[in-house]
Amino acid sequence: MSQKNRLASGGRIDRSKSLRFKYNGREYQGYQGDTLASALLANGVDIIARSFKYSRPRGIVAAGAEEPNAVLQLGATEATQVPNVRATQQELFNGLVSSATNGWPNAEMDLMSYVGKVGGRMMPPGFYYKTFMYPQSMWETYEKFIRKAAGLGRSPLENDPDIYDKLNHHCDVMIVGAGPAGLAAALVAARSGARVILADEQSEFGGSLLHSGEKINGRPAVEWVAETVAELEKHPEVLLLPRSTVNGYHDHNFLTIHQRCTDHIADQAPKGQVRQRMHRVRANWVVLATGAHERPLVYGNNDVPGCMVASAVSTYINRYGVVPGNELVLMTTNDYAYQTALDWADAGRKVVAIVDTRQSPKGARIEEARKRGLNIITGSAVIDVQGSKRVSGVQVAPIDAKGDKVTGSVERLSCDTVASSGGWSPVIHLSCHTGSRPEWRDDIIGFVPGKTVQRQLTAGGINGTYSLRKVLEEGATAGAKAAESAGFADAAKGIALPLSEEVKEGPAMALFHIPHTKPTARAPKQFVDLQNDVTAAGIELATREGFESIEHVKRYTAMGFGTDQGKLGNINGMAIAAKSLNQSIPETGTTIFRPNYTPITFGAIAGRDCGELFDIKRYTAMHKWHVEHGALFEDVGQWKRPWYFPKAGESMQQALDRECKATRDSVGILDASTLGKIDIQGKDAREFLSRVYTNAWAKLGVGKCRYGLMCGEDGMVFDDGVTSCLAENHFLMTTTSGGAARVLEWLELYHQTEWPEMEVYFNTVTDQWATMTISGPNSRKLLAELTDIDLDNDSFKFMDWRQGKVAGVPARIFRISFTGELSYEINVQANYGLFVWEKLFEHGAKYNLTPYGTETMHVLRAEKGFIIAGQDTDGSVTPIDLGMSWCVSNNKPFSYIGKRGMAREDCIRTDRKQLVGLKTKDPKKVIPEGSQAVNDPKQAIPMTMLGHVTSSYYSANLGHSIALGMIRNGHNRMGETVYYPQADGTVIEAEICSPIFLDPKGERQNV
Amino acid sequence: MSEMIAPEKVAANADAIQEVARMDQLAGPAQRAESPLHHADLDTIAKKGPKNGGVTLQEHKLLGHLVIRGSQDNQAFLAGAREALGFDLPTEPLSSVEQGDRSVRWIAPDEWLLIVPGEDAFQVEEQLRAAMGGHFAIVNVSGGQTVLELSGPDVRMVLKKSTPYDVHDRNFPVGKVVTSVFAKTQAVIRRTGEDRWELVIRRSFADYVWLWLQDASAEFGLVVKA
Amino acid sequence: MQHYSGFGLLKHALNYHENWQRVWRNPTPKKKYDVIIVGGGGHGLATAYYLAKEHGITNVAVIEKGYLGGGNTARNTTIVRSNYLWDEAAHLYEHAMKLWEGLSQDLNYNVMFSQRGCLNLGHTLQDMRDIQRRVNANRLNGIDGEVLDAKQVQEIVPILDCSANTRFPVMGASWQPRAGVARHDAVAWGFARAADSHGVDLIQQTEVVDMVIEDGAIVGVKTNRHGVIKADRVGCVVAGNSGVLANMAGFELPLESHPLQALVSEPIKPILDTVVMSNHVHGYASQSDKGDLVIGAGIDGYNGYGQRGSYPTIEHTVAAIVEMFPIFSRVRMNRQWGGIVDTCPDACPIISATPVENLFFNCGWGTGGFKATPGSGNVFAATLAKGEAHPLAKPFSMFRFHDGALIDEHGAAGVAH
Amino acid sequence: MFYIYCPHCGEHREEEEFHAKGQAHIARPADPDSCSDKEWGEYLFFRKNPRGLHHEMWVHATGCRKFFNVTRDTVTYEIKEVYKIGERPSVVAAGN
Repeated sequence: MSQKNRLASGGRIDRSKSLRFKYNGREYQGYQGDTLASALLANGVDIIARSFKYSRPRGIVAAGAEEPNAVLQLGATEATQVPNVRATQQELFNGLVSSATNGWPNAEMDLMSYVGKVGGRMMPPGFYYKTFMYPQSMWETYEKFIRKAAGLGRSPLENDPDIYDKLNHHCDVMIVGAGPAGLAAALVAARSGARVILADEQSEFGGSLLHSGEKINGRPAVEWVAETVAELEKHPEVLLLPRSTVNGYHDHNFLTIHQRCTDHIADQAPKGQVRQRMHRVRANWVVLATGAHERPLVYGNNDVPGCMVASAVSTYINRYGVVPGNELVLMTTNDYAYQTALDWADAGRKVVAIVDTRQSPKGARIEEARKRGLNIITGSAVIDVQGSKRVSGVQVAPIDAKGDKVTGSVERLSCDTVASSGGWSPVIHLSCHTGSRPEWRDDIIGFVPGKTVQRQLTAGGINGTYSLRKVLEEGATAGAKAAESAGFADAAKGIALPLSEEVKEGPAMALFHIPHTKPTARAPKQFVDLQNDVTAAGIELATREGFESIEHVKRYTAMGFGTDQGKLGNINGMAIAAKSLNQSIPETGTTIFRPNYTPITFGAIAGRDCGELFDIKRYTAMHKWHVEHGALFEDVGQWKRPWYFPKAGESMQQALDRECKATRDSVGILDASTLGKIDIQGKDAREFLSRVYTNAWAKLGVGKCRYGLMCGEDGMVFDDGVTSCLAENHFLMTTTSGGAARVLEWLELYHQTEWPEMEVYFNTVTDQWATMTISGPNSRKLLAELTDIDLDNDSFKFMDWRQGKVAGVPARIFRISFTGELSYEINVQANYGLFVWEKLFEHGAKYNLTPYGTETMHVLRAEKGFIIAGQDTDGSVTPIDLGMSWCVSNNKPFSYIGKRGMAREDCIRTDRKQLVGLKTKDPKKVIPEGSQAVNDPKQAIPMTMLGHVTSSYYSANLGHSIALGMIRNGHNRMGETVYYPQADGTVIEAEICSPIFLDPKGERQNV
Repeated sequence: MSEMIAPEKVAANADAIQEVARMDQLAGPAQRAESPLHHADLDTIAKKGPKNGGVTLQEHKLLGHLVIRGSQDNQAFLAGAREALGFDLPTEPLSSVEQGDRSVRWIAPDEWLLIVPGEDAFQVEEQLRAAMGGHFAIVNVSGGQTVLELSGPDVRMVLKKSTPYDVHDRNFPVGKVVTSVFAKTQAVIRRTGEDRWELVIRRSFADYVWLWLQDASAEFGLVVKA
Repeated sequence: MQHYSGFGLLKHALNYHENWQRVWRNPTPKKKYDVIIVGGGGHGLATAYYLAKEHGITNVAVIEKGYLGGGNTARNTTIVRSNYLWDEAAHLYEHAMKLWEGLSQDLNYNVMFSQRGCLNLGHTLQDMRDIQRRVNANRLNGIDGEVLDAKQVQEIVPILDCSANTRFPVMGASWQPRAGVARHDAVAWGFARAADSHGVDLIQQTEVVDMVIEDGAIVGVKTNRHGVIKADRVGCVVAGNSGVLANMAGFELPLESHPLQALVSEPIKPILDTVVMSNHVHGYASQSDKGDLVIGAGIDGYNGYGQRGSYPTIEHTVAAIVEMFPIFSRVRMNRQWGGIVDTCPDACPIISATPVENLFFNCGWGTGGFKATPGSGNVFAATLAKGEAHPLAKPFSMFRFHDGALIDEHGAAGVAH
Repeated sequence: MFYIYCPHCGEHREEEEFHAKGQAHIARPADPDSCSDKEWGEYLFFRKNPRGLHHEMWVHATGCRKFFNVTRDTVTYEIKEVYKIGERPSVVAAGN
């Protein structure tokens, strides 16, 4: 099919570069410089969608971000599918593949439209809420059908092959929109030397100047645009971002810009190139020069393909060399739109009539139209459109001066295109994002940005300023003010304002909804929000039903909730609601826009923070060894910790049994480097420890270690670990692996805010030390082969630490034990970690030195009844609940953190849940962790639960299962039986016992 | 250099209780030391990888890193630092001083990061301790972090991808040092030359930073220097 | 009240929908009411409805400073579930769940409660322990729940990335089949319409600017548009603004109001039939009947009444969604917004008497209020009617923050929802 | 996203470097043991939570690790003042 609507010349397209593309399986041609929409229009494609609710055929109505209908599916392959691409914003490229998103079998011949035609009347706003209720059980069946109609485009089913990126920026002046106001602002700001970012959603800078045909400094405006852009490109501190939408304006002048780097060639882009980039901008000052969107009028059957916004028609003609029809009827409430009729006539096609809703309009453009002999019908309106898949004619009727009713007889005019203009709505979206409420202005018939606390200026159309001369002036002034305020004095000096002629315009009429001879409810459908099929009748119905707040109206009718966010419809909808409620628009409310200005790809927001880089993997110095020795890993916070080291053919349980036995029988080794470590220096270090731990620290001698529990002010355990006295004023604290950062911040909080007079410094040394724990009866023998330290039990006792060398590397060795065995925790500077680890294995072979991971560590410590904070505690457990009153000192002079909390009424109840040991009646049966205890498993549901199993394992050393768990009043129920009902209906019986299953006297660690 | 002070010995000396534990953590050449990026084998990449690109990465490994803590109101501390180092600790926020093979970075009003050749760490620590008075702390973190140097015309772009901090000339002159967000972790970022920047990162995060830098500089070409 | 039905709809269609009744009146307030409910969100309206329906107290006003259901009711991600950990919370939310299950019929208003099930994913061993613990507790409390392994999760949600090479592979999930989503606005409107039909006065665009307290007891509220309106009892159900009203009454609450953000994608063809939540990766999503992916973001750390939060929170959430559902990378985010959530230190609500006699508060629902709407209203209505806490509400007294009997639901409430 | 002046680093930094730490100026009771449960509970949990001017604590977590105070409007999110721990605010809400 030839490009029947393409003009032979004119526009900014390159007719020498022909591009082939597909829409709904058919091949078409367009030119470089086209959008998908202009190319479709050039080819005479009328129907590009079926409407959401009524399945009515829809065509392209606008030329930019405000387009509600032309929302297409894009992509040549499954992986490069993009749902919901706005054809008016998609640049055409060779090989583009697109299709309509609704309609069966296709948008052209949609069978659902019969349902829409017949059932449409059954679907007023809120009809879902009024029906599908009975019987109750049927809703999910009804819903299946409702869901069939959901959605526009579809998600790809394959993973995204493209990459996305983020860039952070700081600038003095951020200018949003590169139309006349934005360019003028940028020019002035740039010349001051300020750091300027200028972003525009379109592929070219210039905004309305690209199609308006206006003049600046006596020459075509596009020449001024080219010169200005050329100069801006030369300024080193200016960043120009075309194809970049400022989608969000956040607090303290933070803006996000969505740049489409390869969307204009989409799946034809070379591999490895960034598809889209988010710019995160912190601006000192912001200039919003976002312009305005033309409002269509609301009239009967105004959704028939061929009904368009007036300025869009001009844009297609002047920018793309496309006349989207043959015979035009223009309906307008204002002078400016006459330009569309003039452009249409200039393109050599027939202007059937200009229907002006005003009784006696006067202005320069009107004069021009009259001069050209165009048929102007004043005091009238297009009240209805004829045609189904394309406009075939209109009904024109005289209306009263207020536009409330039809006052005379209806005349039919034949035409194929209806352009309408109800005036302009400033693009205030961004200014709303930071919480500023727009203000209504009667003189411009629109909302403008309201008060703001941001360092924000506005220029041009966003202020309701539409004369080019004034737009340029406002732009230059805003650019100068922004630069000056950002510290570039005299920015305004010597700037020659670009000049443009003033065009005389008469006043516009505040008209939104065209009356019909019938009441709205009985008139042909008059669409307000095309994407959501919201009609004037729907809005009136909503207000009649009592939805009087504009927010209610919007929610009840879904107006403005589409992907266009009501850019065309919202103001019309508000006006209709206001009229129906007999109040003014500002009384009815305002319209608050949220980010995004236009939709933003999830991938772009995620940037590189997905896949391998989704979250940090922290490794210890010995990680490589673990990998090479077949470890499986457990995620502990961000750490990758060896979980267990299975040998070929071993099950997990077999590996654990082997690791556990080897440790208890000979010697095992654990990489404990992930434990948090905090270096504490200062003369008040000891006192500080006394305040943050629940137990006593006053008498811990140099060379000694002690276990400590840390509570919040509420008395609940939140971390634990061993702290060693390195010297009188020097301690090394260890924390849980996941709790290190939190504990350090906790210590700093108290030091900086409560006790700043205390002389103490805290520094993290988690990463400084590689920590390897050898544990088991042979650990001394093994270590003795490698160290100069006297390991004799009398000189190096349990809970002592010593400094010396291990394998020739300076080391601190802590004789502490989390397994209950004779244990040494060797700390060396992490650079030597792997070296020492390997030396231990060189010497350890004869002792069957066995590496073990977190799982074996858990079993071994559970055999001893040692808790793991975060597993056996959950933020609701006091040290007393844990049976660890031995670790609570109430004789300390200072009321340490947690002491008062523990003494609250609920915390001293005797029937609290308490940590106990659990021994199953069937020794082989391991109670699943998380099982809930009951006294009587036969009781009715809901059962009275006593507490859950926190840790549970099979102990190869003991030959039976062991568990720790919370039991209400458990400390007083030793020897009693509790029951654990399982999901499969079985019940596991267990006896409450001491949590210390092995070596209750602690002899093994003292040998 | 490898003298060790066992706690016993100190405790036994009742007249001068050793207030803090001192320890030369360095072993001899027979004991293999591995920097945090050892596993990435940057040397091989340097040999076999690309020689041209917009970003050059070099790990300055196994240096001596000392965290120095003290109050700027404590003259004995400041004067001691001057005496031991031969220059003042920079008290201007976000500034750094580099003299010879020693460099010190302002981290916080009471915290500095001193980097010296690896073998000097203990000696410098001892000198500082000897010279400083009042309440202060020194912590050897040489094993816990490493220094990455990024250079080349596109480093600034890589930084802009990685940190929300403003790395523009006007805000980040040579010599300035900031601790900020770096990708999902953090780094002490110092500008050491026109197109040269230094990152100090923590050991356990080093592999992540290495992955990140490879990814972020891919479009400019990454050259690894041994 | 005009009865809604498919037949009625047809009848009205023949009359061009010109004869629909108002859903609620727009009354001038009386001088005095038996009960004033401050706050016309879902919870407040439900309270009014149950006061009238179950306790016969119809001389009730709901005073709303904006429009009905315009706060968090209109801003949440509409998830309904009852799989809470602790007995107290589980019983309360399950009470709500049972009411949800007949709500459309009870209100004669289709709230579109769709029990499409909810998965709470586990990615670490501790996650799985927590899931086991919670599901076991749920089952013994009579709440449906199952623990699934990764393979079963994959069967329910084929588009979820359950592969082993993700940063935090899916190890399993808890599954509550009765959980689901509901149409948030309809919940507020349905309760409002039903309450109005019982004679409750719904007073919109009216802000309470002070509390009238005499001898330690509340006797009325002062409003900006209608002066003082008296009442025997006052119940405040104002979510994020609870602290402001408490301050008017002269006390503080154990609450902080934080921004909580949410976002939706553009509408896409149905592809996600259940609710999928992950505490660890920190994202959750469902798909609405319109086709939008409805996604909740995390809570911002600072206090905020601005109904907006910080952008990095959105970035983290979206990254989590892309991590969980890599195929959504090319789908686009349409809108984002924020609510003001009143968070309690233990992530459980306050349904409570206060230091002021006859003044009651229902607040602190934090990120989890929507799912409780009917239950919350139901027990608060009983509390207001009797002047003492409903048995299910008893554990949720604000005074638990004095004696320490907290109900720590941070695990179950881990991500905002 | 906020842009917060760190009084220790002497310049504005992105919010990503900070953690919000709740209401400022909550002093730990000098003698916790003599507090009633009510007093202790109020110290622990009860907060002003104002709509409007709020004095709150932040920590420059990814930076100098120092805590400091911020006076911020919780509706507009405007930061009115930043001051160090131990200092008193000069911008306060009427009636405070």
